[in-house]
Amino acid sequence: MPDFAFGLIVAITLGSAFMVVQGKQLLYSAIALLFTFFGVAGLYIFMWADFMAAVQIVIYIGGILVLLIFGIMLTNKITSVNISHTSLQRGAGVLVALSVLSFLVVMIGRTPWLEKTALEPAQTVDGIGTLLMMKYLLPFEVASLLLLGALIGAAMLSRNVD
Amino acid sequence: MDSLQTYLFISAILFSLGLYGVITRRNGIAVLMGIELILNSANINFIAFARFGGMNLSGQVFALFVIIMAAAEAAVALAIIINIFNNLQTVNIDEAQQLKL
Amino acid sequence: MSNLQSLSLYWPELILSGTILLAIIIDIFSESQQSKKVSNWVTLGLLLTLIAVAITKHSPTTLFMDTLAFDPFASFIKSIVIVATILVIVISRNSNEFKGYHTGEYYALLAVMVFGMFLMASAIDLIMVYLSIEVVSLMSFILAGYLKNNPRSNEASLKYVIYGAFSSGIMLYGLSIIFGLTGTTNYFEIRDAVKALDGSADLALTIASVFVLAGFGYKISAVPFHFWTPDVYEGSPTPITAYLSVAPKAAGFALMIRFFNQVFVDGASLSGMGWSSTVSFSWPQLLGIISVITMSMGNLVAIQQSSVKRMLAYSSIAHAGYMLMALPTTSSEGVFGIMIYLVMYLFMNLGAFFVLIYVIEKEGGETFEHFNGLGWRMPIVGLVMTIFMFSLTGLPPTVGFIGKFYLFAAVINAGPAFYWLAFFGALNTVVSLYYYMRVVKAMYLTGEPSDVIAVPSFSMTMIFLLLAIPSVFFGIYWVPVLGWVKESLLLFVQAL
Amino acid sequence: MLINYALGILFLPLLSFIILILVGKRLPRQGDWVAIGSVLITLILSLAMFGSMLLSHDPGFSHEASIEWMDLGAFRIELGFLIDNITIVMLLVVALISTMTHVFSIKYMAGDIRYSRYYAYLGLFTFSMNGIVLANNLFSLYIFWELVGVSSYLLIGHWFEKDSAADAGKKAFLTNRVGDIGFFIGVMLIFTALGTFNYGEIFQGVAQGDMAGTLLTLAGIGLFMGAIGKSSQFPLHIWLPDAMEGPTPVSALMHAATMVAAGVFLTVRLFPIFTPEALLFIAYVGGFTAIFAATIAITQNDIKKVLAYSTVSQLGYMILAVGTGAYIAGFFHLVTHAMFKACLFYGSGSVIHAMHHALHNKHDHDTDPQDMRNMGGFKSKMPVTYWTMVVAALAISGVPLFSGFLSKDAILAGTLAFGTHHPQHFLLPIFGFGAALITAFYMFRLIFMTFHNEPKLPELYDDINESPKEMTFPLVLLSTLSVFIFYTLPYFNPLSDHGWFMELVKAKDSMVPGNPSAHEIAEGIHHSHTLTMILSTLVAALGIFLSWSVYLKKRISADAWAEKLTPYYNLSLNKYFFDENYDKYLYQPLLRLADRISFIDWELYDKYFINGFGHVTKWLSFLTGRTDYDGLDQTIVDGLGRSMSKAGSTLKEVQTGRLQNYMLFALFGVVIIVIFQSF
Amino acid sequence: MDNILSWIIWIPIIGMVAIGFVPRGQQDLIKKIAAVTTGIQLLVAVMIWITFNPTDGSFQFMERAEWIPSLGIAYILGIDGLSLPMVALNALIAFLGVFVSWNIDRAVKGYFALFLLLDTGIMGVFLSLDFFLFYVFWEVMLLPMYFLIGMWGGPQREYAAIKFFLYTLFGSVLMLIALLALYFACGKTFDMLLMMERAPFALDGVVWWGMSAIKVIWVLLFIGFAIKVPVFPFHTWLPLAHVEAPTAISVVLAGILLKLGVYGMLRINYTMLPDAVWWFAGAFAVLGMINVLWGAMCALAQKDLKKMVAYSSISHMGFLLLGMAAVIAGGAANGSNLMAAQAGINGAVFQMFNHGTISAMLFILVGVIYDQAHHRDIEGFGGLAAQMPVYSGIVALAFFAGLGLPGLSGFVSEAMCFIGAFPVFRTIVIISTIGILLNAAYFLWAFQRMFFGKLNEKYTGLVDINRRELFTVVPLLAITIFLGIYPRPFLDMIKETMNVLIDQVVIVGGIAGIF
Repeated sequence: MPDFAFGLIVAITLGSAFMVVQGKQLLYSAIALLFTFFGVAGLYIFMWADFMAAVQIVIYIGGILVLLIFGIMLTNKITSVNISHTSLQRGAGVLVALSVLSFLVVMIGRTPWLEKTALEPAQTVDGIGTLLMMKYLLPFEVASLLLLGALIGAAMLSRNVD
Repeated sequence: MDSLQTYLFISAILFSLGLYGVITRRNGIAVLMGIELILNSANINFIAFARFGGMNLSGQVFALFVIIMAAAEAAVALAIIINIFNNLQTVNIDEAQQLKL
Repeated sequence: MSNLQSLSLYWPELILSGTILLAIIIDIFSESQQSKKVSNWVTLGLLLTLIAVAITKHSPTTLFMDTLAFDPFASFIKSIVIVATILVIVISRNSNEFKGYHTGEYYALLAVMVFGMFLMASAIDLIMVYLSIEVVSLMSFILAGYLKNNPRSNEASLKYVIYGAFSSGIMLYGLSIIFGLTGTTNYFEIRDAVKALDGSADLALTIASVFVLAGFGYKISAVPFHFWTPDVYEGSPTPITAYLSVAPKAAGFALMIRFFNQVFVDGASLSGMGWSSTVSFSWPQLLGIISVITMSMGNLVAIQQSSVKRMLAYSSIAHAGYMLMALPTTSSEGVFGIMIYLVMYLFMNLGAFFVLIYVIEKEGGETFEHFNGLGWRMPIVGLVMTIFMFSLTGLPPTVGFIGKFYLFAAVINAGPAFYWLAFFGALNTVVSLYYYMRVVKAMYLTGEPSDVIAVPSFSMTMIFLLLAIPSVFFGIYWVPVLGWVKESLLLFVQAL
Repeated sequence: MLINYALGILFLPLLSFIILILVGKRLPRQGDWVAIGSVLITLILSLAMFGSMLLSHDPGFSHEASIEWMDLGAFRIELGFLIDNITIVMLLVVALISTMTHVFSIKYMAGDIRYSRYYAYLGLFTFSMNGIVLANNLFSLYIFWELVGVSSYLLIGHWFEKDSAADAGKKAFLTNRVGDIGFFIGVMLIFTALGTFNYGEIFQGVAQGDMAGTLLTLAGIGLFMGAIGKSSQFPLHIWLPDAMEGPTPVSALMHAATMVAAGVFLTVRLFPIFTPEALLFIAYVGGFTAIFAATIAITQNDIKKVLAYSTVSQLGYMILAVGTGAYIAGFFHLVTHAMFKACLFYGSGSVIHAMHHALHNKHDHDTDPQDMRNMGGFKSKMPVTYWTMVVAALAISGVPLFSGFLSKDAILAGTLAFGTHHPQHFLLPIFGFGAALITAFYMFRLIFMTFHNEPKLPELYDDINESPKEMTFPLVLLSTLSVFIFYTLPYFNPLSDHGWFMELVKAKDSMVPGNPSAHEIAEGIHHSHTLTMILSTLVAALGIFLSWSVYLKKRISADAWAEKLTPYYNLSLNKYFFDENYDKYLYQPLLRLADRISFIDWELYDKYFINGFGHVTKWLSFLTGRTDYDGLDQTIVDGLGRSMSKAGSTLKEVQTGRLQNYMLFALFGVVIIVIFQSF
Repeated sequence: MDNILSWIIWIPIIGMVAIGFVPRGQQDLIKKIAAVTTGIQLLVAVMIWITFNPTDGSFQFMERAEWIPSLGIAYILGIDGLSLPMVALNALIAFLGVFVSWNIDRAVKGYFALFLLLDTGIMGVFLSLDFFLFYVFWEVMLLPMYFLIGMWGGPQREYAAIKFFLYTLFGSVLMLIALLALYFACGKTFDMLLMMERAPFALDGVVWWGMSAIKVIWVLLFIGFAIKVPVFPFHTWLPLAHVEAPTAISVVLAGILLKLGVYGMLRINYTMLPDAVWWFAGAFAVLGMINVLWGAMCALAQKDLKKMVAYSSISHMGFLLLGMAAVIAGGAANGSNLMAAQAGINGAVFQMFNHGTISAMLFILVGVIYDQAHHRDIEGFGGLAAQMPVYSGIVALAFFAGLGLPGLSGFVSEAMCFIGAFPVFRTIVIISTIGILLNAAYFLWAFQRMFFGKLNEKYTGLVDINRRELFTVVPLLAITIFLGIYPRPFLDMIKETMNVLIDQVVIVGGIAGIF
């Protein structure tokens, strides 16, 4: 059963991801992306990362994907039903992507990854929180600065001409 | 089934798909989607390494920062794309080619 | 050091953050469009930060639980960044490219970017590395597209953002591999873990480092990750182009120096003890080849540009190649050479761009034709531009020569295995002469002596002289620079 | 004392040169008196030296003095004088002929636009010639050797408005340089082996065997190359006839009496170091030149050309003498030849002067005043010239009682002795006697054509007048000096080749081990002396007789013979086409080669190779730029077909600034780097 | 009288600054300042010449000041018998050059400022004893040269200027690499005196990629210097640069700049890498031969007088290379023929000086006719000897000097070079002697075509050489004649230094081992 669920999630993730990059219509791509994000969140859960799964859903689906769809809408006339978009240099794309993939596959198989067994924690939030407050305090603060800057910048850019 | 390598393979495929998308898609927003795939694949890696490296939460924190950053980046990128749409009436990246030799 | 203790050494950044926040607030409440107030405040804040950087002295250590290094090297890079930023702010105020835009955010964003570069200069943790690069990148994207009514500026920022996100995505994947191999994000721990790896991890290490290099290389525009550079440089507002060609590059080099000298090397190298690689793949050779390709590509393509701005963009790629030449030597001489070069490059490259800004403003264009006869019409501008061009070529007695001299010295000192690098560097110098001289040729050889002589405004003249005089003076007597760099050549490294 | 004289002799003419070249035009009479004065003093000093030589009566007399010209520690060059009997005799000859020339030129060159410069150059020449004579080492000899060439160049080109004169000057200089290169190589060979330039030290070194065998032979031949050039020996004889473009007094001075004799003088000076092989080479060159030039002289119609080829032939004689070992005989002939040949040239100058005058009066600018076919019957109009020339012609023909007989006889005896001693070299005496026969023939052909018969151009005839005193005085003096008596004193035997000359100027032994000693050579000569006398007298008589019957009595028709022997006649008339062949096979190819090399240098090497680097750089630059922008997309990715069709569209379309290409390339870069690093 | 060498270097800079303050429109004042400056420099040079101690072969008037101590860079000046004649020559040519430039009327201020800067650069190269300083001066020369050719030159001036610049920069960057390699090999010092002591031993036996380090450095340095000489096949910048440059600059180019290459080889290659001299001498000789013949053949084919003179420079430089090759005659392997070594090396230095005066003279004379006729086509003249007697007389002398006529200085040095090289490179020298003939051929031919024959109708209006032009030529002519007649005053000045140099090559190079 978990195997089946895992397989399903993997299938959804990769299948939808394929749709994202291959889909003929932009909106379909966006919707496929939604499934990918969900799939990834599912994988996170399989990897005992409950908090991260939640973050994935909240930020990616709630934030980024919505942003993207807004973007699609803002840059196209609503009336045009199928906002099609074409691709270019596919051959080269396939070539490069496949060669990168093959390297990665070889690498994954061959490399002695650092593996340690651990028990599944009840939850990860307190661990993450501790880390953020202790070891990664500064990155945490920097992230806020980053968001501030991005906010100002994005606002500046999308503000009507002044 | 539930091994590190499995997740890594999934992430590798996702990464390659992302690369493919970034390279081949004409529409700027679609390209951004490809980039999101890449970031997600990296995140899967981090979390997988965290899980199989003895529940090392640093990986999850890393992924958290990536997600935050992705959000900020998406916001900026979309602002720029909308700007360019306002000026050029297109979001196809290959049509933005005034700057050249 | 613990987080709380770290604050005592972190007040330059605190001043900077204060500056940013105040700048935003001032901007919100300011009425005028040109926001002189904001720029004044940011300049002041940066000056304060500079002073703070200069007077914060402590033996090299790490801050914030090993996420940042505190050492003179970081302070050095920070100072360069601040100086460059202040100069760019001053020139931005004098540039008419921003007419019609609200520039309050511009200065605030610059300050944020400075903060990002501060982090880049001292990051020793992978998360910090990633975040700092992203901060700088995001701000650059916005600044490159600041002229939002200008399609060229839009296009530059679009290309920049996508290329940047793409590169950092690849880098991120590489970082994840490193994390997977070592289970940590800290440089020193990574180094120790990598040392313990056997040969079977080589492929992973290779892929990881190449992926990481994609991110770093993009920051310093090294081939083959440089492609964004010319387009972005051409489309961006010229002050930003000037800025991008200097400050993030310095920070990028700092990042690379730390990464390669701490992660892949046993750490003894920077104390002049000679080095031994902790990994078996030949990354010095890789960097060497990238360096040669970068400088050659930059120079070769620069030759055929008709726009001086684009030419300078390519030339900045070439200069990155020169600096990269000293990185594989993994010696303190190499780092020393890069540092000296960064200082020298600051003067000459900013100088060249500033003249360009002035010419765009006065002549209405940026091609070589717009420089025709400039030396006769505006003797001062012509003279300083000539100095900058000679300097960029690397001819004595200008700073460019001194910079190159130290780079070559570092390479030669590293032994015969690196001589080919010096040889290519030398050949490239000759090639570069051709296009730099084209500017000089346009300014003096084309065109006739004119009776009407234009003199730039006092402030512009001062800026020019501020850059031109050191460009010559330090070319003749560079002991002050040398002293400063020497003091700063102290990285926090943890030797094995 | 002698050294002071020598200094005076050397530098007075130089002083005159400097004065005249700087301020000559502003002096009264354009300063000719400066030149004449200086050369007169030189003559007096020479005479004084000569007198002291006669009085001291010491054949072995030799006096050397030198200064350190260069001293680098090990490498040193000294310049100095060597004064011995040969020097003194030669100095006297130079001074005498030079003085005569100066005097003769007063009227001959009167009215010339560059009168003072002419005298200046004469001074330069006299200086350099005296330098050659006085030199005690090869280096200083070489210096003056070249300076003589320059003064020759300047004087031949004196009337440079005429292209032929300018050409001739250049030709003389360059042809001489060819010889000089050989000379210089010889000098270097000797210096390398012996470490000195000084004659005495060289002789000593050779005697000690420090230099021997092939090297010495080569050095000897190299040095002799200089003589070939300067003395106009085959195959570098081509310049001398052309040099007749110069003023006739110059021809008399330089191209007959002194400068061209410098080569002979050199071989005489250096005789002790020539190996047998080198000497043989010298002998053949000289002998062949003697007969070869003589055959050309027969057919020439230009009075000066005849004399020029005759000079070449006589110089060949002298060289032949050196080659056969009778080098003192050669030197003797040099002295006697200087007198009568100068006399002949002055005579021809006198004739030309008269012709010129006459033509000028008739406003005839087309007729060649030097062509003998335009002359005839001048005997009565110009008696002094006629008689002096006859004396000189008799002398050169080797008729007894005249000086030429003495010297020629000595040479022929040497040749004959050599021939009998080495029967395989039988050609050498044949060359000698054959040349003697032809010489007599063409000299009298000249006399007869010019002075006898009916005038060819009667309308000019009335205007032909004897030349003024300034011109006839040298003629008289020199023809007087062509009489035997001046050389046989204190003996009065017209058949004796003894006399003060042979007493005082003694042959030195060769320093090359194995060469016959001077005594042995003298013995041989003595044996064949009588036979030679008879033979040479006969030969001379025969030549004169033939000439008499062809040109005066017209018993034999010259034209008919010329008709019969047309090919040979043409060969001779055209100087065996040497100039043409040199031009065709040497100069033109050289110039073409120069053009070709220049073309290669500039149009190929520089344009394509050096600039090629620039082009390659630009091309690379273009290519890099291309790949940077569209590269793979257009060429690899989308295939050739598309790029072909795209190439037709605008350039703008081709050079996209496509972002995604950039990313693709970056990825390719990553892939390549990974492959490169891992495998 | 302390720091006399510094004075002689920096005097022109003072003049340059003074010119900078001259108000616009006062062209005569500018020229006068330049003349006075170079005049003072000439006087200083004369003073040095007089007070120089010829019996001492080492450096004199040494000056030493710290510059960049951490790098081992110091401001060291010194003069010996090798640099003395070059300094004197430079002072003279610069002084005359000002007068040659008198009729410059375009951007006078810039011209003379750059001219004086060039002067300083050249002087600095000859006097610096610190390799870094040497290099800086070496490069500093390029900049004014670029402008002087590019702004005041002929129709193709831009091309000529950039070509010159690229060519020489190519050489100097190679030199820079060699310089750095030597720097590290010699224990991080740029002090040439120390480098001369240490380099021959420090690099002994060092192998880089299968090649001897000494050879590699030698070749790098050689290329750098050979371009300046110029040695075939690095010579093609020269005709172009000469033809396009204004007269005074051609004069400086031919008179001094070409000597820098030779000077560099003797000063650096010969002293620091003496054992490679043995290895390279043969190539020197062969290159010398090619230079002699190639230059002469090209000169023979030229129609442009200036280009012909330019190629003749190439030919003359070939003689010099032969002389330089001769130094190995002093070694035991070649019979310890010290005579030949001395003759060759002294001859080479003497030839440097003589070619400096003679070619300068030739270029000035070309300029004189060009100023009037506005072309330099040899065929386009004819019969000028009658029209311009003084001029043609001087040209004749100059040409004779060029073709190596005894009595003029060129002969002495050429003969010395030949005599020196002969014992070792017999065949090469013999072939090279053809150059003597070819030199005579093109000079005389050109002279004939220009000055002999009927006067070209076009040129009846030409006037003879004027006083100013005479003033520029006569000193050079006087030197040429004087040294041709009595070379000793010159050779005595240099011979001790040359002996030191020969010792360095023969003894030190001999110890360090022959390849």
